[in-house]
Amino acid sequence: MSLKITLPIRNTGPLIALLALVVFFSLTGSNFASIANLVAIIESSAVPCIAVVGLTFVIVQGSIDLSIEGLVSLACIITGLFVANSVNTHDSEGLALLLALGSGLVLGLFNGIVYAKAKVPSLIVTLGTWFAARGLATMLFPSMQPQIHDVAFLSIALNKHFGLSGIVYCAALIVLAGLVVERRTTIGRVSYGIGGDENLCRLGGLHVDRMKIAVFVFSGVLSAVCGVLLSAQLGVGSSQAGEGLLFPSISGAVIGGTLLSGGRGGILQSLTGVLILNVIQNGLLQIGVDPLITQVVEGATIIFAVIGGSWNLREKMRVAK
Amino acid sequence: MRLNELPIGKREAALQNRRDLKHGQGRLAWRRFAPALVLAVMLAVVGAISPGALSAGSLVSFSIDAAPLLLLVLGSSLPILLGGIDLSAAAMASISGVVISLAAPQLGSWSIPLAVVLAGLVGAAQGYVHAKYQVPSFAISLGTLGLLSGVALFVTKATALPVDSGLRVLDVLNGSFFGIPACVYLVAVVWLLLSLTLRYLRLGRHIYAIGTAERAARMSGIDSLKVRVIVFSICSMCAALAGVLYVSQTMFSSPTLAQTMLLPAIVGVVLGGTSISGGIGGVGVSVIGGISAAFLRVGSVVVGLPPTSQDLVYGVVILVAVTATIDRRKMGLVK
Amino acid sequence: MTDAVYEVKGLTKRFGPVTALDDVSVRLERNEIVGLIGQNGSGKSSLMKTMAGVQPPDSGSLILRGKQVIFKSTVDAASRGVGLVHQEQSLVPNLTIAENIFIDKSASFVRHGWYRWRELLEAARRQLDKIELDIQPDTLVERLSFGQRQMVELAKVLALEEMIEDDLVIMFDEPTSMLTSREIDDLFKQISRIRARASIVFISHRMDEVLTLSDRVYVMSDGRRVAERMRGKVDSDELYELMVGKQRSTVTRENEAPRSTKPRLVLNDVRFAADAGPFSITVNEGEILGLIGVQRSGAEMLCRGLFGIDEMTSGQIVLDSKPFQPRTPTDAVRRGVGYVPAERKKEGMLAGMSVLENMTLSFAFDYAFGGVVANRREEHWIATDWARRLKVKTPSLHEDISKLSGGNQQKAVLGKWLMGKNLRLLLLDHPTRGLDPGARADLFESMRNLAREGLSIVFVADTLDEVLELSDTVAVMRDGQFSEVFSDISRNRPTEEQIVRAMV
Amino acid sequence: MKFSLPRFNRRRQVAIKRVLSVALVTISVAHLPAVAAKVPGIYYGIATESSEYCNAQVQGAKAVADSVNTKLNVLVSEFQGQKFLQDYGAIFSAGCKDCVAMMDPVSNAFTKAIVDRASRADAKVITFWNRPENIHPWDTAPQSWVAHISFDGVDSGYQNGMALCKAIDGTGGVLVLQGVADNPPTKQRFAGFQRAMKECPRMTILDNQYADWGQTKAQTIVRGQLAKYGEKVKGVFSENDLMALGALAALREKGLAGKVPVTGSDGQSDVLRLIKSGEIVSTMKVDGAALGAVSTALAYGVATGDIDLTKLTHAQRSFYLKQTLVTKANVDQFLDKKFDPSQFTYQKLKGDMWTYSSGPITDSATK
Repeated sequence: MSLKITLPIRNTGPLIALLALVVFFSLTGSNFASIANLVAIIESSAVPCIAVVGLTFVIVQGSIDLSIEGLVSLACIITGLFVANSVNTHDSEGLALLLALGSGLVLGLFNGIVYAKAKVPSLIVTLGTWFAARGLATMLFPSMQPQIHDVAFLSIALNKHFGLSGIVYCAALIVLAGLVVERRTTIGRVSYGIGGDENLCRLGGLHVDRMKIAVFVFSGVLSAVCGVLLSAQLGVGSSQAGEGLLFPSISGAVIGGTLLSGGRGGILQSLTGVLILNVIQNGLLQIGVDPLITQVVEGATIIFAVIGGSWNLREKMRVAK
Repeated sequence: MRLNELPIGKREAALQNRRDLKHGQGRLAWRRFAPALVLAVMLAVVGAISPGALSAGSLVSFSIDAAPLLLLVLGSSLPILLGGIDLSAAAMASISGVVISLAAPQLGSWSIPLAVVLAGLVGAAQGYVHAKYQVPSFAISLGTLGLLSGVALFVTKATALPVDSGLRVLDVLNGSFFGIPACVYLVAVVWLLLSLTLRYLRLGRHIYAIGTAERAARMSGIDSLKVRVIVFSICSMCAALAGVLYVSQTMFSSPTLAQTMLLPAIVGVVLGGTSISGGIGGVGVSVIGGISAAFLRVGSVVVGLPPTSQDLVYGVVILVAVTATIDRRKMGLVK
Repeated sequence: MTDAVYEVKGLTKRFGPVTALDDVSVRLERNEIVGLIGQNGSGKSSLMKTMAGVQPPDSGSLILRGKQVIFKSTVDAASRGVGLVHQEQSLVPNLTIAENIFIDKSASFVRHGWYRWRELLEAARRQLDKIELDIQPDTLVERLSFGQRQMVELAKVLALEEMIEDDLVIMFDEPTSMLTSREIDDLFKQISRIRARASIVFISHRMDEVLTLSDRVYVMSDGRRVAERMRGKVDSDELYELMVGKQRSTVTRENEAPRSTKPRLVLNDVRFAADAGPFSITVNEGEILGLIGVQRSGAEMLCRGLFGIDEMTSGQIVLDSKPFQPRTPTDAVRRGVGYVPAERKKEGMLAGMSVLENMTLSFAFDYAFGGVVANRREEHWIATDWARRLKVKTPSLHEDISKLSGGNQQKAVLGKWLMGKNLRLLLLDHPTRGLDPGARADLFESMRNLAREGLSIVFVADTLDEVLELSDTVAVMRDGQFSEVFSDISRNRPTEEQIVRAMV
Repeated sequence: MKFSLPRFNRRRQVAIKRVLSVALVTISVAHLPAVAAKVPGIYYGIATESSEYCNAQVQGAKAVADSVNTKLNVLVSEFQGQKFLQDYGAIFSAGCKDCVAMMDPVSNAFTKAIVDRASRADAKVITFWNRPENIHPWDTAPQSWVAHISFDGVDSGYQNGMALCKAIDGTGGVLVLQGVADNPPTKQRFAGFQRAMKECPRMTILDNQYADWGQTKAQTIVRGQLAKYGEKVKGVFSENDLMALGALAALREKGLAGKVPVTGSDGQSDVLRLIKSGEIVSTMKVDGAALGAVSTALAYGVATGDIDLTKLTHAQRSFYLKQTLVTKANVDQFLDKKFDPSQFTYQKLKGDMWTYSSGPITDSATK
């Protein structure tokens, strides 16, 4: 029943677009459909998926969080510096996780408070935090890139269970948790309310500001998680790990049907979007187009994907910003 | 349609209008100057630390550097006024540069209008798809962004092409009149045209109306499809002009020439006090925001900030500036 | 006089310079229905909001069941059995009915932020059954019709029944202003049902409703309580005088000179997308065509179709003896057709923009230099003139339109169209919704004048009074068609019964 | 600054206070040393501070700067040519006669523009890596474009290619990871690799992608390619170390690390360690410190007049620095190599500036 409530039956466009892409690539790409490749796609999608879960809540509320890249990089370099590594003598996963996730939490909290209390557009707040976090990450970077030696930690990415790395399972777990939050908790449901009509929610006596802060914290922490996992995946602490994660996440959400105007879409839609993007990238690799036109095809596909995705939403007098 | 003789005279109405304006807007007055104030503070701080940065010479060179960014800012502020956004502007600037360098050998100076017109067409197409198929401008322009930068890479085989400086127009742009670089005049003209459009032409009114409440605007007979097409095409043409300036500076075109100007442009628009949600702001202020955005970055270098702290300062200053200056009353809900 | 359930003493509320409530005292006995009447801006709504905890009073005291109370929020008020059925609806569009019903209640099935959907939905189901509303409680509110939403509003308040043992206090803020007669009947049924265990305050513009329903009537006028009347001891004209301050404009109208017979708008078997039609009718220059019917009877569709919002599927329209095929509102406006929508806030006005900007939106460039460059002085002049003529009450034309009262907003929207130099046809969809009698009278007067000037008007009426008072021709609608057309009614006026029979 | 504006509320005061406090910090930063300096300033531009190679350059440059007790200002491009164009533009135009500037213009497109501005300000500038082949220091801005220094990308590509060839016993398909498409080093190193392929005919390119010098992107790409080619992948040729690490991470996931040879370029210390452990075959060690030191010393010398620009040959104004291919054989001598400022003093370098050179840049190379 709860499914029926929260899955908007109206907009299955993105899903169809995704399937279409998969079919297309399976037919054209020699071994796109091979298990190995699907695993590859899943592995590459895992981290963006985590990021987009947090982002979705923010977007559903009608705001935006640009600080992802910064937070990811920060968390990644922090992890690299505090687990056993090649540049210093630290060796404590606990401390590393604490500091990494802590950084995400603090900056997320900062985002939320400045946005909700000081009434600064989230776009600006998070833009600021983005650069600030990036600055911090560079400050933390030692003279050389820290190599992670902590085997136990690296095993998150390296040990395979049923062919999938721990990262994928983390992602799956987080997505499930996200879905539960989205559908069965006040934060999740009220986020939709806020996206729909904030004033009414206030009138209804809901703690709107708290909810706003909460989702930004959520997003911040999840970004940090991405950072930690990336450091495990790369085996190093990188202060640029986050680069190029923001736009895929946002576009994923948008393509999937989570409208930036808020109140629409949800985690599943966003995931669809992220998958669409990853499938395109991987698929183009598989059918082996000239690397120089990859971008062209990607761009074109995004356009058609969104058109196809919002096709059945079209109606006279509809407003799409 | 007249019911009977007018009960109020023109002059009387005008006078009343003046009174109303004084009475009504006075309270908001300082808000309009807030972005300028921010800029002033920056200038003051930088000037205090390294006076050389405000010497005529450096201002000239700064204005040359800022000019293309300003064009991007001016262009981008229109879609944002509509409540949308155009992420493809920077890429459009790059590819226009490429077009120029490719067409220059045959067309000479005519390659520049060609580039601008082409950009206009692409922009129009983008606006059309966006409005006609009701796709969020964010998504569609994201696609265009990829498309354009891809094409740019492909046609140039990913190399920086020299622009043989036979292009008289570029030479003119590089020159200067009365000690002020030519490109500054170009920006000024574009700025003037756009502000006048917003204030005195149908288009301008319609942009604000759509940005405020599109549904109601359409119900008042506004053709939002047309408006969007025009707006996005103008935005792209501004971007193309920015590309021209970039080329004129470097005498090279590279598929990634202006790539990194996407964010600064948007930051500029916002620093100028234009609200992301649309309907509030204008190019008049955007230009100031653009200058601030450009100056902030250069300034932090000139005053000798350690590079590690530059990103930090950049972020913090933007945050503080906007927090201090945005007009919350007019924005209603802050998203 | 002994056991007042809810009593307010010396209530005062200011918004900046404006005094919304000025030392108002009201009492509410057990199981009593108290009517509250007054013009827009007379303080009715602020009184209710204050009583329901939407806003705290500046001074004065609220005494609930003998104890003085201070409501922190509507939720707080609700938890003590004081509920308000809002005038502007309080439902969050993209949440489910169930959630909306319990959004402001600390209900057991949303504990520690965790939802228990099944229980929630069952509870909601019960509420909906109470008001015989047969919709799945997990439908999103945005999919509901206006009337249905109003009903959900009611359910939302009725849900208090289960939660509170004591008597409830339920307040209705103009619940009927946008309902069809049938929906109103349902509503009244509910009200009389719940009065068994609730005391009720009831606001309405419609004197008759108030008089039939309430045991006692308070009259408000600019922030003060100017009169109290017991049932039976009331003379509606006197009340009317108290609240409006002038005599009621009589519905009977003097015979007017026969108008030009030049056809302005001719419809020929016209059908519109949302299966409305076929419509065949002719509207002459300066003729007022009044459409009336129950909700969904197609009157709105006809207007929206003529304005190019709903697609025209067959037939042909002739406007000023030229074929007319509106695909978008833009086409319609270009041909001099204007439309005043029912949902003023969403479609009529641009909230956040000034009155001037709103009024000059469509036709400013009729006055522009060469039709291209705006002539700001001229348009301001014309706008000022119309604002005056339509009696738009605003501190200045540069005031944000959303700060005006409903009536003045409506006038401004009307003014937007009247700015047009060659406006031929004006479509008004429920123009009097949420207007107080004064504003309503002004609006009608201007409409009549405009018609006299040769403008043709098609309007969707809320009540019989309206059509009979205003129209030259009355078209009664039923299931998307004209069920009957009474023409030239200023001479041979149909009886209410005739019209109603054609409606249902 | 007008502090008495109408309705000037607290928040804004706070805001301005913050701005000022930032200002004060910067003042203190800006006025640190600058004692008895012979040149107005030394401005060294690097791509990013989160790169070992870049930091090494700064070390080298700093060593020289300290030896002539002049403050070294570091600029960062974040891989944005525009940024350098503006930043240096601002510095030059703020009055910069005879000040010293070294930078990698990020892309050919910006080289000439930056040089022009330098010459307008009569500053002394040295460029790295990116130079359009049709312009040279001596013909474009003889007085202020002191030199263009680079590392031989073709050679790097060639030697790594051969190393890879050896590692796969001369036969098999390899994956190629290129940098940012329009960077000269990208093309040069690839050209070098192709030359290696000529000499190693049975080594073929399975797939060739641009990973934009990035670790994460390289990992994603290689992951996909492994899925596509599986066993067929015999080796990975990566144009820099970061991408090599990314590729390695992808290989690890498949448990192929060490089995499928990977080559890099730059000589990051962590890559060196991996070479020792055998997971990476080879990398081209470029001596960032030397680059920083030599360029700074050369420009400084010219600025102070110790070196007469007009007497310098073309080979001395456009040359490669020495680089060495690191393989398991010689890795140890690099591993425990500590940076020693004393060998990078201006006085030391002034004499034998070009011993670090490995010869002039031939125009065909920068194609």
